[in-house]
Amino acid sequence: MTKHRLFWPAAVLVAMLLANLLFTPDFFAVHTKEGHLYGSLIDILHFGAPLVLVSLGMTLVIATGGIDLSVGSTVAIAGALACLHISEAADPGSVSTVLTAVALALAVALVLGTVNGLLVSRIGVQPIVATLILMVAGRGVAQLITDGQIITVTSDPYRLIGGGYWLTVPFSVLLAAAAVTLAVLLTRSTALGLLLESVGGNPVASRLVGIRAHRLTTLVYVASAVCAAVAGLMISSNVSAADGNNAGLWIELDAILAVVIGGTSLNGGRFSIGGTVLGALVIQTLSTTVYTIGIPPETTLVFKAAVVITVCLIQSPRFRAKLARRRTTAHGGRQPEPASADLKVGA
Amino acid sequence: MQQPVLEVRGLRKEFPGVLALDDVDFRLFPGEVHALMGENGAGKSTLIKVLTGVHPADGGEVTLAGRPLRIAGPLQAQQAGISTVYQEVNLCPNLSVAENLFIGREPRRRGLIHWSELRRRAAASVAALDLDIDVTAPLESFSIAVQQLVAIARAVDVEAKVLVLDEPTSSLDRDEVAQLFAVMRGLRERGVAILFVSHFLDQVYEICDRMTVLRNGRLEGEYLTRDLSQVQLVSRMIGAELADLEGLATASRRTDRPAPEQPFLTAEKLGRRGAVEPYDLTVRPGEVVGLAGLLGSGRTEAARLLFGADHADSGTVRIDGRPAALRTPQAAVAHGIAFCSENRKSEGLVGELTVRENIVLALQASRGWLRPLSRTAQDDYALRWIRALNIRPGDPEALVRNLSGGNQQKVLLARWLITDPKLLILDEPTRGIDVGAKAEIQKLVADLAEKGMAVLFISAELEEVLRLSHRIGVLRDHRMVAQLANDGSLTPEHLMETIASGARR
Amino acid sequence: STGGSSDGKKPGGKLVLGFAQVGAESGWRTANTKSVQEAAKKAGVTLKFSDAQQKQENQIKAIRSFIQQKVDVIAFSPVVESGWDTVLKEAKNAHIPVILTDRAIDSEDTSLYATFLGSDFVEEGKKAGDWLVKEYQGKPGEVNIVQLEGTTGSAPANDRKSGFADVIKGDPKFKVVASQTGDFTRAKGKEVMQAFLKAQPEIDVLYAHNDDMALGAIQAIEESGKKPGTDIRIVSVDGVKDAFTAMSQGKINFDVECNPLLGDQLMELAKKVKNGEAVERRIKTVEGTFTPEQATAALPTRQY
Amino acid sequence: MNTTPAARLRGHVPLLVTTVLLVAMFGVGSVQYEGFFSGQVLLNLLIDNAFLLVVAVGMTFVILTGGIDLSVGAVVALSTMVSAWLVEQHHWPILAVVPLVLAIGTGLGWAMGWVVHTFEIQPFIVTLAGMFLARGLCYTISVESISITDPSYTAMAQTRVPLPGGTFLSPSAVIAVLVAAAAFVVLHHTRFGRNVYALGGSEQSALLMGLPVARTRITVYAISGFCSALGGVLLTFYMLSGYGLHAVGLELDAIAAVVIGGTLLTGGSGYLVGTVLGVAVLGLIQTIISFQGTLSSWWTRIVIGALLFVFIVLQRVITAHRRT
Ligand SMILES: Nc1ncnc2c1ncn2[C@@H]1O[C@H](COP(=O)(O)OP(=O)(O)OP(=O)(O)O)[C@@H](O)[C@H]1O
Ligand SMILES: Nc1ncnc2c1ncn2[C@@H]1O[C@H](COP(=O)(O)OP(=O)(O)OP(=O)(O)O)[C@@H](O)[C@H]1O
Ligand SMILES: [Mg+2]
Ligand SMILES: [Mg+2]
Repeated sequence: MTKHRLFWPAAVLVAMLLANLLFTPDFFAVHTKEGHLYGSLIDILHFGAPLVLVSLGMTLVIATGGIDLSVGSTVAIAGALACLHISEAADPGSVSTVLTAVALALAVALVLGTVNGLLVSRIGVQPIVATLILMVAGRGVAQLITDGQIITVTSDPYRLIGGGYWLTVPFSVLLAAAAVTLAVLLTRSTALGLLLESVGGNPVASRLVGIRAHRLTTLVYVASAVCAAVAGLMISSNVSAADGNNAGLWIELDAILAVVIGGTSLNGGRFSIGGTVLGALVIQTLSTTVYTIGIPPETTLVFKAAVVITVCLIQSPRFRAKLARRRTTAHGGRQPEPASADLKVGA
Repeated sequence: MQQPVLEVRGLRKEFPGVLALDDVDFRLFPGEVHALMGENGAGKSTLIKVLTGVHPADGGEVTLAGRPLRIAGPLQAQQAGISTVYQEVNLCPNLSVAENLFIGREPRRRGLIHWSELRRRAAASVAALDLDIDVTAPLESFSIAVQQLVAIARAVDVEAKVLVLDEPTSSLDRDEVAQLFAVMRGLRERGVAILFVSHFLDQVYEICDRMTVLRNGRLEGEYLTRDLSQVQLVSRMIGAELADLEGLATASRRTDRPAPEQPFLTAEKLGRRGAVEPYDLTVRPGEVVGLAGLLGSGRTEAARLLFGADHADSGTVRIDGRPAALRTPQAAVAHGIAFCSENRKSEGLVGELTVRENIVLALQASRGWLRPLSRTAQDDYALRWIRALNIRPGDPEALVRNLSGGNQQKVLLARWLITDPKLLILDEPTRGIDVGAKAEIQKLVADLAEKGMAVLFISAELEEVLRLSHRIGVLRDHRMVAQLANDGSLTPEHLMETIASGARR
Repeated sequence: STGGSSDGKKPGGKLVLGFAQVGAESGWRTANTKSVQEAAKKAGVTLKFSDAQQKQENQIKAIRSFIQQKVDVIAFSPVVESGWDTVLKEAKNAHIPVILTDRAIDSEDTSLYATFLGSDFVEEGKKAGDWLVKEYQGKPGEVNIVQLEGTTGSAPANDRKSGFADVIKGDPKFKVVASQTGDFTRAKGKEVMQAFLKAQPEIDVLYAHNDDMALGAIQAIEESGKKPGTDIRIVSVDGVKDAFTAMSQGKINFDVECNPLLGDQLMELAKKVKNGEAVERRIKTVEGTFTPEQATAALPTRQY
Repeated sequence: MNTTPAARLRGHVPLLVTTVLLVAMFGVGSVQYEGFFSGQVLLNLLIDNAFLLVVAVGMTFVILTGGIDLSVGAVVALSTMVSAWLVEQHHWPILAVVPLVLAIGTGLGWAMGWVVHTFEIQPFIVTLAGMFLARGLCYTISVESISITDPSYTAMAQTRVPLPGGTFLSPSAVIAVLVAAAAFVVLHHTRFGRNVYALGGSEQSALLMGLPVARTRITVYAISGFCSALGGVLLTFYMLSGYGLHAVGLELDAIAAVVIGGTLLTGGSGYLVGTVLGVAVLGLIQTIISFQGTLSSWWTRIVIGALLFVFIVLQRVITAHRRT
């Protein structure tokens, strides 16, 4: 049971939710209001959805041993483009307008992702710099699109994407769920997952078995960009406004954190989408916790630091091993530590 | 008699799911060369890793020169006077040869590293193994064999009570081995105790005074070399009837069926600057072509060109008579070429993945990600080859990283065998593989050729090359100097001469 | 130091103004930038503009390069109040007058800048508080306030918080039951308000440090089935167009203006200080407060 | 292919290319903008980026071992905050404050390194937590910015080290140069330095070769912490203020500088000189931007990105070309 890859992330999530229960007794209460589900848990899912999406893309990138810092900017650009198009359209309310807006955003995301991908795979720029470029410039582009202002749109079909409900469930949650399912299917019921893990695990060997590493690498950056774009649409649609300056600011850090909490190594190789989803939810729960139990803003960061480090410790097998040993041999003759090699060095 | 310098009693080591060492006793006397024998996965490397503190023991005690020994890690082991060459080359590819030799104990002047002195001593210590290489070049630019020699040079350079060599000769050829043995004898004279692991029985019998045999992590027995014939030794190792094995080990595997005229692959003036000079080569279906040469002679390089692993900057390749551009491995694979690298660790296996995944990887790659092998198909392949090559542990879901060296090599072979290629390039395929399995693999290669597969066979072990190949290309200083037809007359000695003299035809 | 001494003394005696902007972190800021740029065009001033992307280092660098380019006047909106003495001394030594816009600096040496043109965040906080006090005058019972703070540590957040607090601490019935940062953004404003609505049984008043957060919060309130402006009364700062629209729908009860359009005033001052005319050391930008009625009236003419 | 000069060249091509591109960039700037081509502009690069240089130097150590340190920006901020707080509120003398601040930084770094090593948690998260912690501590001291009027600090800030040709440097710049020099010696000429490379090349091998992996790993984070703290001190001189929002995103600048300098994020390969060049690149871009002086806010960002793009791509393409 505790052996399972997802056990610890899940445990952490549950623990945090329960912690909330102590402070707000009706934290788990979910009832319907205005014909849709309403409650803290729903909020966590609702606001977590964009992060889940971004982290999803990030997981694939990280699986290949890369990293994508540009997602935040992509989020901003996508939202800005869509809102600009809608706000300038003749009838913002019409479905067709919204669809073209969405298409527009996704198309641009495709381009951005491809640029990242080619920089990394073909030109061989290190992922972190390659995507840093877009991280910096992209923010500017987003502001250029919104002209530095906040574009407010009033369009019910657009509102649906991030703020609306479908069958009483937040539409964004359904969207995220769909994306996750798709990703799982793509990676696990095709060979994509295996090939990605191979490329991330040993690029040289992967090349020598004839895996098209270049193509795969490009692909994951595109995927990441698209996920980010959809997240961008959600975020802007949720507040029916595009904020080129602040939308998706620092979301890349949260996403990477989610991936790592989910048990995927930044060195690439094995990845776990399920873990990532849990990780993202953990992070969202964390911020919700901060609001609900009213941690003063100036100590929020310290609190977060504490939580993050605890989470990581709990997840670290060596920490648990040490704890266990403390408990068993309370203060007996300390036998040699499992030389860290024991875990690291395999022939 | 004098007391052992190193003594192990009741040593136990358990890995999740595997009991690698079970109540093993072991003694090592000063001034002896002691062989540690056993099949792949018997527990030799584990014993060594436990002795040197890489893995903590789960039970038993170790005494060094009479005093009980507590070792927390390789550092302490070195300080205690145990110098080790581990099975896989464990050096830093990014550092220069010189640094790899001396890192951690660099000569210093006024607190700073004395570079010129360092280089001087480095050059000296590789010369001692008469290896002539530029010690300032990064280690990664050298072949696996050179790297292995560097690792040995590093180990023998320090003043040690005990020297541990885990399969140091797996990819060395005669000269290097001879050189190494000379060094080992010198150390033995000086009273150093040497623990030697190898799957080459001849080598063992040449250098070792005493041997300890492990089987499945249990102690089989300790013998004086002279008391035990090779045949007996093998039966001790595998605990099986010899009859069926003796057959394998000796009989020639060469099929004397004439190969068809139409070659599968023809290389003309194929070459790459700095790696291998332009050479011609044809391989016919059903034909085994061997490549022989000293280490660093360019065999691997030559082979890599045929697989598109390196860009050829001159020459052409024709496949089935039609010109083919082998720019990338994909292209080569698409043409039905398979390349089994000599460097399983860095160019072969993906340690994070399971045995099953590693086995199907090449096949899957050639099918593309949209046509996945069904899980059942994967399991079939995995299990079939685990049985065929007797990979241990037999669990397809075990992480390859955790397999023993030889078993890893088998996984690498299986990966390419399932793709059932038209041309199979094997670079040191039997590296680190035990006697029984080696015979199996040789038989396998022969049978595949029998069935019409073209094979390019590279091995540092001349006998092996001779036994299997119809024709043998000889390389020297990165140049193809001769191609000899292997009618029965060709002997290792003759081959050595050609290599040495570099006679052109 | 070298660097063609001609550059400052431009042909045609046009005045060269170096303006070091904080960044473009909000719509307000952009409006501010725009107004400066347009005003410069109108007033025939050559504007050297530099954007610091919220980094004081960059702003200092920008000012340095202005000094090197020998501009006539330097104007800038400090990212932070503190830490300007060094570079301003350099400007002083180069005899380049400096005008602060939008935010003050807390240097003892007042000779470092000619004048400070801008709004007073503490004052804004006070105004918001005053309205609240008036609003609940004579009404008995507790008033539960939730506060959406700006970016933690930023000057407007600090000042608007303290100004507001100063006023309401006079009367014990005002209770700030929850106060979290919404980073001045709508998305955060909405997210935080959602949480407040769940965690706080009773919310009477929302005080947001800027309109964007208020607008985000309004959506949250609506989704929770309450009516913004009536069930929960909302007071906010800035006075951007969207906020006025919301006010005209009665969703915001009171808005304290924080006027970004100080371009024309700035150009005036720049010319004055260039010609060595005396100017007041502290010039407040004309800033009003808006009730829904006033807002509805002002809406059509609102530019940002 | 393995002959010494070739190997040497292979190692240095990236550095050469970077240098050439850097010069080219400066040349373009000089013809573009009046007053750009002056010694002082170059020196200002150093003066304005002294703290970044110091931080990047520390980051180089960490990245060479294959790790990463996200906490640097926050530690810088914390250092400015602590300095300002002690100097202004408690009137400590500079000679007491600076050592304390350095100690705090080093301690934080050491702690992070210790956690990374002993519990095998990925450095990314550990240092991210460190980042949260350090920033958080700033706010617990004060959310306001504290400006420094202490004469010794203002002296450090305003002293000018005159150089020939009427140009000058700031004490901070000098310190930064010294730090870089020291780091160079340590990395390339001491056992510890080489262990850093070995660890980055292959941790497993380093372990099996009996290198002090634990000590090395923990020390590099301590060094990075120290450099961040020192960077913080320099920034305090530069800004004469302590503030929790100082140096936001500095970690990215530092990492970018290191990587642009040709150090591999995977560890084991890179040069300290490269890092210095990397810092110069970022600084030069910023200088060009401020000389340009007509860019709107967003164009500023886009242009920075574009310049970075051009630079990186040229760097890669030329280098790759030389290789084959
Ligand atoms: N880190 C590990 N985790 C789990 N199992 C391991 C690990 N290392 C070794 N084993 C197992 O222990 C057994 C002994 O391995 P070992 O490497 O000692 O074999 P060996 O005698 O060296 O074989 P070879 O001749 O192929 O090198 C094998 O079954 C192997 O799978
Ligand atoms: N003096 C030398 N001895 C051995 N190898 C050398 C020497 N000089 C260079 N090398 C390197 O060793 C490699 C030899 O190439 P290659 O591995 O193809 O030869 P090989 O015959 O396969 O040797 P091995 O038997 O070690 O695999 C080349 O990369 C070359 O750079
Ligand atoms: Mg072994
Ligand atoms: Mg070879």
